[in-house]
Amino acid sequence: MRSLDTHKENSWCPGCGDFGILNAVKSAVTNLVESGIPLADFCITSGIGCHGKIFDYLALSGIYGLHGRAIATATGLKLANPQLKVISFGGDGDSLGEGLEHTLFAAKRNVDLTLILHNNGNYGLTTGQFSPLSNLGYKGLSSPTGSIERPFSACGLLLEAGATFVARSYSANPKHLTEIISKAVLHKGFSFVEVLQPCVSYNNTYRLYNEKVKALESTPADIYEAMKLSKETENIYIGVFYETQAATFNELLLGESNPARDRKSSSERMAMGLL
Amino acid sequence: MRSLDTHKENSWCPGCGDFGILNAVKSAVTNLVESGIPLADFCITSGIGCHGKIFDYLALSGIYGLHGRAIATATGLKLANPQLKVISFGGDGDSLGEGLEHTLFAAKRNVDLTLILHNNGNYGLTTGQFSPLSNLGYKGLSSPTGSIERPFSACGLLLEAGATFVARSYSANPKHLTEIISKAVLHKGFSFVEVLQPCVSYNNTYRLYNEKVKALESTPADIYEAMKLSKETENIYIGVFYETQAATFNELLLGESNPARDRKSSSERMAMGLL
Amino acid sequence: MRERPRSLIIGGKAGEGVKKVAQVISEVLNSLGLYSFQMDDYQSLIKGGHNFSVVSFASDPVFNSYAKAELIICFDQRSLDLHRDSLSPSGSLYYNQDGTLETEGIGLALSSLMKETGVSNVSIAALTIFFAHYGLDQDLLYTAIRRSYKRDVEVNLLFAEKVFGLITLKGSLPVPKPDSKPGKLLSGNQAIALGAWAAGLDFYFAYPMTPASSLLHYYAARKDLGVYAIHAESELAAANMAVGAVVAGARAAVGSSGGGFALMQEAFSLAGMVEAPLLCVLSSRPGPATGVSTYTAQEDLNFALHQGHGEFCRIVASPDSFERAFTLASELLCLAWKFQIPVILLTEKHLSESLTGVRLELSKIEAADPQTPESPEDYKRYQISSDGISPLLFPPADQIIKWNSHEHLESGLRTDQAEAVKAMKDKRQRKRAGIAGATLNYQRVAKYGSGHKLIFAYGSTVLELREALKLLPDEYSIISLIYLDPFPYHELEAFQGSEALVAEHSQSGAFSRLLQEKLGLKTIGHLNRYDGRSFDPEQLAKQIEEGFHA
Amino acid sequence: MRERPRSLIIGGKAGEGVKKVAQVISEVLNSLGLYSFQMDDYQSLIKGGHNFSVVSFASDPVFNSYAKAELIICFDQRSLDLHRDSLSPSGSLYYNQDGTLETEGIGLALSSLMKETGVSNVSIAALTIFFAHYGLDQDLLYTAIRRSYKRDVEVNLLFAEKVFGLITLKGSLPVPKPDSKPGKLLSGNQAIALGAWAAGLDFYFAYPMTPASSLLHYYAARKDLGVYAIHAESELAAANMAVGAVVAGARAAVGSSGGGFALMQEAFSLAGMVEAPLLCVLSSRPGPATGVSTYTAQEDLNFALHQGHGEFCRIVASPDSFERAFTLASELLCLAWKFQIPVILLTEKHLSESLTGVRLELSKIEAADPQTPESPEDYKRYQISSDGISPLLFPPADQIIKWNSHEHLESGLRTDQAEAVKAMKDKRQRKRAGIAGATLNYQRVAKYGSGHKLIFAYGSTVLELREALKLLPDEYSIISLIYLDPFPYHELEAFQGSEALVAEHSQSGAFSRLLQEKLGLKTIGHLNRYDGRSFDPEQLAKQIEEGFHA
Ligand SMILES: Cc1ncc(C[n+]2csc(CCOP(=O)(O)OP(=O)(O)O)c2C)c(N)n1
Ligand SMILES: Cc1ncc(C[n+]2csc(CCOP(=O)(O)OP(=O)(O)O)c2C)c(N)n1
Ligand code: SF4
Ligand code: SF4
Ligand SMILES: [Mg+2]
Ligand SMILES: [Mg+2]
Repeated sequence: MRSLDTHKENSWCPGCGDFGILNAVKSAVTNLVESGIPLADFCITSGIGCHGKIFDYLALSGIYGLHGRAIATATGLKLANPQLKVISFGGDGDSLGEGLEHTLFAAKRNVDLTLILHNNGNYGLTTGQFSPLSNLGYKGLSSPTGSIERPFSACGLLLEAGATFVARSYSANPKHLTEIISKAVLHKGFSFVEVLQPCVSYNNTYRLYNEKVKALESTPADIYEAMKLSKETENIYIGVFYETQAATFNELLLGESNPARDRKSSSERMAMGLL
Repeated sequence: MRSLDTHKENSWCPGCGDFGILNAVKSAVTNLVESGIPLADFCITSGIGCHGKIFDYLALSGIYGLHGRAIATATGLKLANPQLKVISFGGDGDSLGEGLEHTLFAAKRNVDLTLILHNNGNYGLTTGQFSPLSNLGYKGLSSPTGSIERPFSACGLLLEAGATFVARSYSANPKHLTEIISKAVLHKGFSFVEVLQPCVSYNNTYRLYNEKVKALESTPADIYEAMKLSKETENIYIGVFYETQAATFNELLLGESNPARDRKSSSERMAMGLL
Repeated sequence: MRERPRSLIIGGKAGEGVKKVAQVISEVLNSLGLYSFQMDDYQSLIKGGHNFSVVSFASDPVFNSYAKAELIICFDQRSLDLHRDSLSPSGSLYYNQDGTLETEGIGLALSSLMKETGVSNVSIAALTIFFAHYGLDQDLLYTAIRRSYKRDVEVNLLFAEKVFGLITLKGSLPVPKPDSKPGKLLSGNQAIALGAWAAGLDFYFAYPMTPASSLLHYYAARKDLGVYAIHAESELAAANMAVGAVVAGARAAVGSSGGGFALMQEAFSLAGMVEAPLLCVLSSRPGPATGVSTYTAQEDLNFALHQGHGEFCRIVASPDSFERAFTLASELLCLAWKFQIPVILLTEKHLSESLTGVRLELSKIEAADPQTPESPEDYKRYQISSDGISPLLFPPADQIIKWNSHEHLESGLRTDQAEAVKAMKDKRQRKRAGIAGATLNYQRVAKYGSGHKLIFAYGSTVLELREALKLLPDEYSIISLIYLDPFPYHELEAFQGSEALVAEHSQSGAFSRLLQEKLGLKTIGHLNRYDGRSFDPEQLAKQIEEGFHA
Repeated sequence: MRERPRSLIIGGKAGEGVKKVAQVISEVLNSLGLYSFQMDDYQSLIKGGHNFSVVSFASDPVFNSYAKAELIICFDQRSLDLHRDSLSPSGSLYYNQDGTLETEGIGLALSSLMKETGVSNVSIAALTIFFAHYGLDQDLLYTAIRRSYKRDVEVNLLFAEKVFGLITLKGSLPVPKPDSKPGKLLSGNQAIALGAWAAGLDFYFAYPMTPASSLLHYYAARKDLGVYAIHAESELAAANMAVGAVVAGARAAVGSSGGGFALMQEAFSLAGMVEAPLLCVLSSRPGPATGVSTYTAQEDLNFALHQGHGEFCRIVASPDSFERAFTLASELLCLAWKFQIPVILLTEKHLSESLTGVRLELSKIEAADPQTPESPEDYKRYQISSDGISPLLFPPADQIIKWNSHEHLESGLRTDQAEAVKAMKDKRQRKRAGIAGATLNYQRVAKYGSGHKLIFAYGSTVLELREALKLLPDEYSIISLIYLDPFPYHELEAFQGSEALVAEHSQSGAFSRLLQEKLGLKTIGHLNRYDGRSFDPEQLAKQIEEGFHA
C-alpha cells in the first residue's frame, strides 16, 4: 500500500492530540485496506479548524470544505457515489456549533458515513475561544471571565438525533482509537466517533483524561444507558456506546444504483423520449 | 385589559390546529396579566410558516422574523431588555429544520424565553413537504413516494440540549394548552412547549391525537424517563415532561442590569474618560 | 399589430382548485392547437383568501397574460369585487350567486348545485362554463374531467352536466392556424428542469422556497428523469451537499429564491474557490427578507451579479422566454462544467410559475462534461494551465484528488505563500477570457421587433414587452439581455450611448443603472413595476408610447 | 519627500511571542513620542510555522510598514532565510545562533542562554536587543519587561541582562519633535470598537473569524466599556440576535470576514426590510471561501456593495486611516440609527490588525439615537413619512410595535396587496435622498497630497499610498474614497473622465471598474496586489512613478 503521508509540513502544536488522531486514522485505513477495502474508495472531508488540517496530512482524496459544512459535503459525496467510504473530520466548534444542524441531520438520516469529532473543548485555530463543548467557566478570548454556557454532550446529542453508531475514544490511546475508527468505518450507517483530544495550547486535558478515561466494560444496554454513561464525569468512558442496524439514507434513496457510475450521458437522455 | 386581536384577516385553513394555539395564547396572556405581569412586557417573535402568522393575529409587540431564526432574534430581544417576557413561535420546519441550531443553543444557554412549537408534522405554508418531525413514509411534494427519513423527537432533542422546561400539549385541548403555556412563560429559563397541531390540509392528525393523547399522570422521575415517555407512540403523552431550575444566560450575562433601560448615552460615555 | 389574444379569469379561494382548473383549460387549448399563457396569482396561504388565474390565448403565440378578460368566472364575493372591473366591454362574467350580492353578469347557483349533486370541487363549474361558453364538445368536457379529476368522477360529471345546461353559447375560440404547434405545456421551472436534465443533471438539492419550490417538486415527481431531488435541512446544507456531489462526479444544481440564495452565498463562494461546476437557479420574488412570497420581482439583479465573498469567475444569465429557459439551463450547466465555475440562472416568479406551450429546441442541447486529464498518472487537481482549466478526475481513483476551500497549490494542498496565492488566483482568473469567448457561441442578446425605438429588458419582462409590442406599430424593438455576466459588450456595442426605455420589475432601477454604467445607455424613461404583479401588455403598450413621446 | 522611517523586523515561530514583543516595542516608541506602524504577518496556526512583525517608526507619522529594515531579529533558521534579504545596507541582523547556520550578522546563543537562565520566552531577547541596539536606558527595559510580562519576571530580567551585555550600541532612535503627539496605540479594530462604543454601542454579536475576531475579543476584555460581547453559535445567529436587540432598543453591531458575512446576508436583508439600524463590520481577507485566513485583501468590494437579496438602502464606507476607523464607526452607527438602515464598515486585515498611534478625534463623536414619535398614542412602526423615516418606539410600551420581515402595512402587519407593497417600498426608498444628503456632512472623500497626478484608492491601501508618497516628489495626490455607497459623486465630479492610477488589493480590479462605471475614470495603470500582503511603500513608490511614465 502506498504511503498515506503528504508533503505538507505539519503545523499542529507539538503535543497536540490531533497527532494521535492522524496516526490512528492512518492505521485504521491501513488495516481496512488490508482487510479488503480498496484504498481508492476512501474519501475524506473536513471542516475548518486545527482538526481540519488533517486533510492536508492525509494522502487521500476528498474536499477540505467550509467551516461547519463538511458533513453536508460528505453527504453529497456519498449520495453521488455510494461506493465511497466517506470519513468526515470535524471540530467541536465546527460540527456542534456552526454545523450542528448538518451533524444532527446526517445522524437522523443515517447516511452511511463516519464523523470523527476532534473534541478539544475549544476553538483551537481561532485562538482558543470557548466551544459548544467547553465547560461552564472556560476562559478564552471571548469569555475572559469564564463561559456562561453549559456544554452540550456530543454523544448525547448524536444518540438522540438517531446515529446508529456512537463511540468515544482518546487521542492518546492509539490502539483503542484505531479500533474504534475501523469499527466506525465498517459500520453501515452513520457512525460517530468523539475523540477526546487535548489541546496543549488552550485546553490541556491530558492529565484529566489520563486519570479519568476508562474503557467501557460492555456495550450499554440501551440508548438511555448509553447517554448516561457518556455523560459521566467521574469516569470518562471510552468505547462503543451504541450500535444498531437501520436502513441507510443512501440505500433508501438509491437502491442498488450508483449515480456517479451509472449516470446517463446527455445523448442517452435525449434518446429516452421523455421530452 | 385591551383586546389581543388585530385587524388582520385570518388566513389559516378552517379547522387548523393553529386556531387552538392562538386562542390558548390569548387566554394564557390574559391570565398572566391578571396575575400581575404587565401586558406591555410581552413581546413575541415568530418564524415563517403557517405558525408564523400568529404574529399578525396577536396584538402584541415583537418581530416577525426570518424562517428558522426567530429564536435567535428572541434571544437578542431578551438580552437587550430582560424585563420582557419573550414568547417565540416556531414551526417544526422552522425551529427544528432551518433553525435547529438556534433552538438547541437557546436551550443549552437557558435563555429565559418560551418557544412554542407548532408541530404539524409538515411544512404547511409551502404546501406540505415533509418536515424534521414527519414520519418515515410521509408523502409530500418533495417526497411523493414517502419520506425516507426518520423523524426527530422534538422533546427528546430539547431535553438533551438542556432545556429547563419541556412540555407538550395539544391544540384541541384549550384548557391544558393554556395552562402549559402559562407555566412555560412563568418558568425562569428556557421553556419549550411542543404543541401537537393537526394540519387539516396536509397532515390531519385529529383522529390520531383524539385517540392517543393522554395526560401525564405525574412529572417523570428524571430526564431519561422524560425522554422515554415523550417518545411513546401507544399513548401520546401531554403535560410537563421536565422542569428544573438553573441560572439563566441573561442573568449570568447581565446580572441586575438591563441594557436597554440602563444604557449610557453617548455623552455619558464620553465623560467616562475611557478614551 | 397582431390579433389581440382573448383572456379568461377564474377567481376563488385558495383550496378551490382555481390554478388547477386553469391548467386544465390551458391543456384543452393546447390540445386544440391554440397558444396560451397562464398566470396564477395566489397568496401565501393554503385555504381561503383569494386566488385567481388568467389564461390568455390566441392562434398565435401569446407571450403574456392580460389584465382584461372576455370571460370571468368568480366563485365568491371577493373574486367578484376584485375582477368585475377587468371585464372587457363585450365580455361575460359568471359568478356563483350563492353567497354573493347580485351584480351584472350571469349568476349561477353553484353552491346549491354542489350541495344538490354532492360535489366538493367548485372549479369543475369553471371548466364547464368554459366549454359551454365557447361551444366546445360536451364529451370533450367529460373526458377532460375524467383525466384531470380522479376523485368523485361521477358526481363531478353530474354537476358538470347541470352547469353545462345553464350556460348559453356566447362565443367561439380562435381558429388554430393549420401549422400551429403550440408545444409542450410547461411552467418556466419545468422548462428549466428539463433543460438541465437533458444536459446531464443528476442531483437537485434544495430547501423549499417559493417560487423555486416547483423545481424540487418536479424532479421529485418525475422519477423517470432520474434526477435525485434532495430536500435538505436548509439551503446551506443543500449547497454544500451539491458541492460534495460534484466532487464525486455528479452534475448538481441548487435552487431557491432570494432569501434561500442569501444562505447559499458562502457555498457559492466555495464553488468559486474549489472550482466546482454548480448550476444555481435563483427565482426572484419581491424582497427584501421574506418580502412578498408569492409574487414576482427583479430585485435580485445586483445580488445575483455579486454573489459570494472574494473574487472568482461566474456566469449569470436570465431566460427571456420559456424556450430559452429550457436551452439556457442546458447551456449554463455545460458552461459550468466546461469552466468548473458556479453559474446562476436568474429568473422570476413570473416565468418560473406561469404556464405556456413550449417548443423544446432539442437540437440545442449539449452535454455538460468536464475536461479530463490526458495522463492521469501525475494528476493534480489544480494543475496550472494557460486557460485556467484543470482537468477533472473523480474518486474512486488511484490518484489523489484534493479539493480545497483554502487557497491551495496545484496538488490541492493548502497554501498561504504569497507567490502560490497569486499564481492560483491568476489561474482561476484566466478562465474569464475563455468564458467570454465561449458565451459568444450562444445567444447572449436577443432583439425582438424591427423598430428603431429601443426598450431594454431582461428575464420575463421581455415576455411582457413582446406581448405589448403586438399592440403597437412597428416602431419598436426590444433588446433583451440574456447574459448579464459576462456582460455582452460585443452585441451591445452598437447601442453605446443610445437613448432607450428600460423596463424592469425593480424600484431602484438596477438594470437601468447597469446599462448606464456598462454601456453609457441613456434611459429616457423607466418602465418600473415593483408591486409584485406582472405588467399588463395593454397598459405597458401605453406606457411605451408615452415613454417615447414624453 | 520626508524622512524615511526606520524599520525593525522580528521573526520566529508562532507561540514565541513575536507579535507581543513587537507591540511592547511599539509601546516604548509611543511613550517616547515617536510614531510607529506595526504590521503582524502570521499564519493560521498556533505554534510553529513562521510569524514576523514589522515595526516602522519615525518622528513623523508613519502610515505603513516597510519591507526593508535596519534592524532584524530572527529566532530561528526559517526567519533568517526569509528575512536576511530584507536588511537595509547599513542595517544590523541579530539571530539566534543556536540551531541556525552561521551567516553574516550578529549571532547570539539565545537558546543556550535561555536554558541557562531558565527562560522560556525568547522574545524577551528581541526587546533587549532593541533597547541595547538603540542605546535606550536599561532600567526602562526592565520596567517594560515587568509591565508586559507578568510571568517569570525574575528569570526574564536575568536573561535580559545577559543579552543586553552582548549587544553593542549601533544607532539611536529618531529624535521626537517637540510637539509630537503620536496618540493612543491602537489596532484598527480597536479604533473601530471605540468609535462605535462612543456613539452608543450596547451589543456586539459575532462568531470568531479572522481578521474580525479581535473586535469580539476587545469588547469581551474591556468590560469597562459596557458593550456586551456575545459569541453566538454562528454568524446567522449573531446577525439575527442583533436585530432582536435592536427591536428592544439596543445599539447593536456585528462583524466578521467575508465567509461569515456571507452567512449574514439574509439577516442583512432582514435589517433592510424591518428597518433595523445595524452596524456591520466586514474585515476582508483573501477569498473566495476560506481563502487565506490571516492575510489582507480588498476582494469584497462588490460583495459589500450588493449585500442581501431585494432592494433597500444601505451605506457602505471604508476607513482610510486609523483615525477614520474611530470616527467612521461612530458616524456609521449614527447614520444607521438616523435612517434605520444596515450599514457596512468595510475594512481589511491590514487596518484591522495593524497597530499604530491614533489621535482620537473626540469632537467628531455623535450619539446614535433614533427619531422618536411625537404623539405615541397612535403609534405605527412603519408610519409613512415624506423622508421615509418612521419614528421608533421600544417595548415595553402600551403601544403595539410590530416589526415585520414580510412586506407590511404601516402598522407592521403583513401585506401582499399591490398598492401597499408599492407604498412601503416607496417609503423605504425615499430615505435614499436623505442618506445622500446626510453623508455630505461627513468627509466622504479625502485628498492627500497636492500634485496633479492622481491615484485613487480606498481603505488601508490609502495608508500604503500615503507612505509611498513621502518618498516621491510633490507631483501626486491620493484620492481616497471613504464612502462607497452612496457614491460620492458630488466630491468626485471634478474627476469625471480623468486619467489616474488605481491602487487596490484585488486581482480583478473591482474598484477600478467601479470608478470607471460610476465616474468614467480612465485607469492608466493598475496597482494591484493580491497575494495577501500589503504594499511596501518603496516598491509602491516605484510602481507609481512607472505607472505615470509608462
Ligand atoms: C463561516 C466561518 N466562520 C468562522 C470561521 C473562522 N473559524 C475557523 S476555524 C474556527 C473554529 C475552530 O474550532 P473547532 O471547529 O473546534 O476546531 P479546532 O480548531 O478546535 O480543531 C472558526 C470560528 C470560518 N472559517 N468560517
Ligand atoms: C430561508 C428561507 N427558506 C425557505 C423559506 C420558505 N418557507 C417558508 S415557510 C417554510 C416552511 C414552513 O414549515 P414550518 O416551519 O413547519 O411551518 P408551518 O407552515 O408548517 O406552520 C418554508 C420552507 C423561507 N421563507 N426562507
Ligand atoms: S491550538 Fe490546540 S488543537 Fe490547535 S494545534 Fe495547537 S494544541 Fe492542537
Ligand atoms: S396548511 Fe395546515 S398548518 Fe397551514 S393553515 Fe392549513 S391546516 Fe393549518
Ligand atoms: Mg475544537
Ligand atoms: Mg410545520
